[in-house]
Amino acid sequence: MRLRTVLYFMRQAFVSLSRNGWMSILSVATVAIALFIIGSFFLLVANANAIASQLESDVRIVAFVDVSVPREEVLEIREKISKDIDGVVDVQLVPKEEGLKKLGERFGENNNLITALGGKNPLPDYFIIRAEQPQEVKNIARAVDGIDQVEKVDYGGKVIERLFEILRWVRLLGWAAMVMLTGAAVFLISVTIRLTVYARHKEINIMKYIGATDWFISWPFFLEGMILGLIGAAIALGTLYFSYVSLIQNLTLTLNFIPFISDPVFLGRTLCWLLLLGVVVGALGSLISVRRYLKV
Amino acid sequence: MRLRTVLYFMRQAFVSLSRNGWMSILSVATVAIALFIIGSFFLLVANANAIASQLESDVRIVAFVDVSVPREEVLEIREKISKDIDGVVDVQLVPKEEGLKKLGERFGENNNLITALGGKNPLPDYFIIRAEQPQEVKNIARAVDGIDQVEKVDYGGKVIERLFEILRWVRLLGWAAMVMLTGAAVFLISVTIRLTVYARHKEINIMKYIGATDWFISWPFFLEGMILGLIGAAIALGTLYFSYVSLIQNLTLTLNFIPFISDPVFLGRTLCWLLLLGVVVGALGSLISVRRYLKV
Amino acid sequence: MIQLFNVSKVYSNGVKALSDINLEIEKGEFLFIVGASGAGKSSFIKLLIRDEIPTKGQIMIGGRSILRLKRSEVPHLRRKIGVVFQDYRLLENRTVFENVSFALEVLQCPSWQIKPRALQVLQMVGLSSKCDAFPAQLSGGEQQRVAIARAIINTPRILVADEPTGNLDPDNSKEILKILYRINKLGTTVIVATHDQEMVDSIRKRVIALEKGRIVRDDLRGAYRCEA
Amino acid sequence: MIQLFNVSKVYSNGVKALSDINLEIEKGEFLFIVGASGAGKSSFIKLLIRDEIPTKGQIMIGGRSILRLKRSEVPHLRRKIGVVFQDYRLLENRTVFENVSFALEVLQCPSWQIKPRALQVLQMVGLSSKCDAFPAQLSGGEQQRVAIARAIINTPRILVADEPTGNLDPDNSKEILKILYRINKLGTTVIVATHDQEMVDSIRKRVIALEKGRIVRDDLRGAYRCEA
Ligand SMILES: Nc1ncnc2c1ncn2[C@@H]1O[C@H](COP(=O)(O)OP(=O)(O)OP(=O)(O)O)[C@@H](O)[C@H]1O
Ligand SMILES: Nc1ncnc2c1ncn2[C@@H]1O[C@H](COP(=O)(O)OP(=O)(O)OP(=O)(O)O)[C@@H](O)[C@H]1O
Ligand SMILES: [Mg+2]
Ligand SMILES: [Mg+2]
Repeated sequence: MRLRTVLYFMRQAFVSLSRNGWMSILSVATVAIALFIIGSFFLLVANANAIASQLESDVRIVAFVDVSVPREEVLEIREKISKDIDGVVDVQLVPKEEGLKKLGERFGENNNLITALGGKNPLPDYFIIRAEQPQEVKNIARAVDGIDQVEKVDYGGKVIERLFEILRWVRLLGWAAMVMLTGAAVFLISVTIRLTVYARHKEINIMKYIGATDWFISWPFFLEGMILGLIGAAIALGTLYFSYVSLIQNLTLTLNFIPFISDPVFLGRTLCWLLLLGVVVGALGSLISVRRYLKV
Repeated sequence: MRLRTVLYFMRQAFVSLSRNGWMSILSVATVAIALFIIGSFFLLVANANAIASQLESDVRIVAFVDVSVPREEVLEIREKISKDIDGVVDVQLVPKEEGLKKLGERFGENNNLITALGGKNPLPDYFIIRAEQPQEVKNIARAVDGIDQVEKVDYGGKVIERLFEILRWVRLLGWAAMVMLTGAAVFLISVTIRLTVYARHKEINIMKYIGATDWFISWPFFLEGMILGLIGAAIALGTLYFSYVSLIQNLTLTLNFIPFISDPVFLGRTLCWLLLLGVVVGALGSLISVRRYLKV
Repeated sequence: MIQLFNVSKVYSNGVKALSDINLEIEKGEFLFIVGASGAGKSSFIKLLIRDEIPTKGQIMIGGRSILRLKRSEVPHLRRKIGVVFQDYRLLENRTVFENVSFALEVLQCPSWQIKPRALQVLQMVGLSSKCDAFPAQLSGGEQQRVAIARAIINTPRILVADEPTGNLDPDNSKEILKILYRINKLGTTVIVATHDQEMVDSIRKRVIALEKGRIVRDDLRGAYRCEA
Repeated sequence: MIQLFNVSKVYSNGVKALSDINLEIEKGEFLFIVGASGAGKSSFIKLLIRDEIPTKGQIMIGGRSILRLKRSEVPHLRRKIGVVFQDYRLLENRTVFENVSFALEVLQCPSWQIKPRALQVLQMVGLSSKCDAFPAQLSGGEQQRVAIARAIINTPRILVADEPTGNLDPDNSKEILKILYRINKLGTTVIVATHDQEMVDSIRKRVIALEKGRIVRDDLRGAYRCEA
């Protein structure tokens, strides 16, 4: 393609954008809205995922050792758990003394629990075990329970299973919604573009009658769609970025315990993908719509 | 308006829908997609709200009575709390005997706790108080703490405040998103309709040149928009209804502890509103777009 | 019936289409407007049907100023005037029959009146066989005749035809002229803008010649060319 | 140069527009096609530029069958043929200048060649002052002349004009005929479908008369009417 032709196409694209003023504006707005919706939903799902992972990683197993087992043996068991059982990240020992102290605290400061117990501590030592993967919790619990000296294993059981169930669904539905929304947005953008092209289908026909080749007619539309997509995406992403950042700032003030995503690399990559999506949908949408009217 | 005119308009609307075949299909699809998105988001928010309310209503205050207070006085305090303090729904007494039993259970079945304690129970009686409104929990806790015989009040404090904070944001963002999505959907539908009307703006002009009044031109478009909106909404709502019902059925299998909304009255009302929204946006969108081209 | 006082029209891009037109057209008159391409014939017609508003001057039809009409009154003005547009202005999405009957639909005529009348005018212009065709399926001359049929269907009080025979062969043109003449005989004021020398010369009627937006000739029994 | 063998065209709605056309047009010929409204003149022209495909028969241009052209070759055929469409087919979103120069843009001419040439042809048809107007801002005759300017700008080997003077006054028509004649003298084959009796009769060239889709007359130095 000659430079002169490229320049001609570029000029045509811009001239056409400005002469079809309000239509261009509507198309840009459609692209912007669609991408903004996809983008916010993507960030929502990403954050939900991040929070979910964090919750999952908090999963612990509590294993009570038989009251009669001496402290040295307890320490050995600890070694055994952290070495022999797969997927264990960390084993923490809570000695019975500490357990009693905590129990005492629960009854208020001026309690007479220890005196009441006659100086004898009825509580067992216990371990707090952290698993690498939440899915491994069940297996680890079973393995720990298999150790002779361990009297009872507690790992949240039902609650954790519920949590996993919820998380599984949240992810599934989140991704399903993402895919659907993206599909819908692409469809809506392409409808808008198709209709704007339709409004000019007579022009396209006339060009063909004058001897213009398909690609000669298509290129300015292609560029036009690309510019539309680019502008729409830029608006969407600018808005999205600033509203997300300020929202996160507000949220972390009050919800500082939740780990919201504010990684600039992740955000940058997300925005780039959305920009690309906008440009590609705009350009291809235009091109495909034009092709429909080239058959004369 | 004469019957004959009404019939003429109806016929024109249907003829025009079929002659503008693919455009009608695109418009219907746009309406359907937009309403499906609004609808699913509305159901999401409604369910989140319902779950949140349920969580909130679970909020309890635990008040420990001084160990030395005799049982009769404890019962009097219970009366006082449930009568004199505003917002209290229910006060449940957990006697010290029961507390000891629970503690014993915690140490395993074959424990020797009671023996170890020498038959003397060091635990206090305590109340479990349920508040009517989660916001009242703090005030109730303070009031209960003000009672002389109450030694200590426990109400989840930080955790509950966090929960409230999260719920407040979820609701705020949920509604903001709802409003935005509805706005966006209405905009997208009206863009589509505007473009389809634009494709026929010459027809509208010509009708005016032949002496047709504004309302004579507008009515068939109005009806057409209404039919488009109706069909689109019907498709959206049918899809939404069946996918929601089957989703809920699947979810309740695994997540039966979450109270999903399956109230047919609520669902019916929601779907009716969405249908109305579709019809109104379709009809008004058409009408407004036509009006733009009537000025000749 | 129609009076123009000092009418001028300057388009928004600065083109002066009409300057200082003073004209009176009697009820029942048959009037030709002739002039070179771009002389202002169509602009004159556009002013009559309030398609364009004059930059200056006053236009009265039936004793009423059409410039002072409210928006809602414009359709009623246009129903009184049957117009054959130079570019036909047919409804592309409607068949020939629907296009022609549309002018009666807007009057909310009962349909038992519309159908026979539409078939009658289509017969007059020789298009009975094309009832169900869409405009895009017609030849240029056929489209023009549909436009003529539509303009005369409701026997308007004023009939304005802009170049009604531009795409018609001499025989068809004569046929159309006969129709216009017959309608005129029934009392309709007929105004025809045309380049068709033969047509103008064949019936000696009033001829107004425009040149660069000005009236340069107004002969009561005139010809296409100046006969000086 | 152009040969038609047994060409028939039946439109999808069953209308027989052309039947059994056999015709040979020499390089450099000047040919009128006459006939009543709906006789099939435009259909004939549409077949030549492959706007429509004949139902039967064969069409050769320059020794090649245009029916066997690949989709991608059609534009090259059309560039060789300058066409004035009966309905002008101007690009509404482009100015007069852009409309005219478009025929050179598709050939990817350098712009220093396009501009003077476009101004030159606009001068020829008398529209130098309307360069920046959009088609909607032109009178009917002016639009027609833009269409003519566009058809002749790239001095095509074949020039086809469908009713090129339908909206032009006799003086402008004569001017256009002169232009067509001059182009013909330079070697271009010119085919004009027309109703303009005066034009056909003023230069005695080959005349083909169509009637209901059939050739009923083919005179080498003919007139609009049969001279028997
Ligand atoms: N909408 C418009 N905007 C700007 N200029 C216009 C517009 N319509 C017409 N003109 C210009 O006004 C002048 C008169 O135009 P008009 O259409 O009245 O001519 P006409 O006599 O009908 O010519 P023709 O016989 O070619 O149809 C022309 O120079 C034309 O370019
Ligand atoms: N696309 C089409 N579909 C169906 N019928 C058509 C189509 N185009 C033309 N016709 C019919 O074919 C016949 C010939 O049409 P054509 O346009 O060739 O006539 P013409 O000689 O150009 O007439 P005119 O002088 O009025 O332009 C007419 O009866 C017309 O109604
Ligand atoms: Mg005119
Ligand atoms: Mg024709």
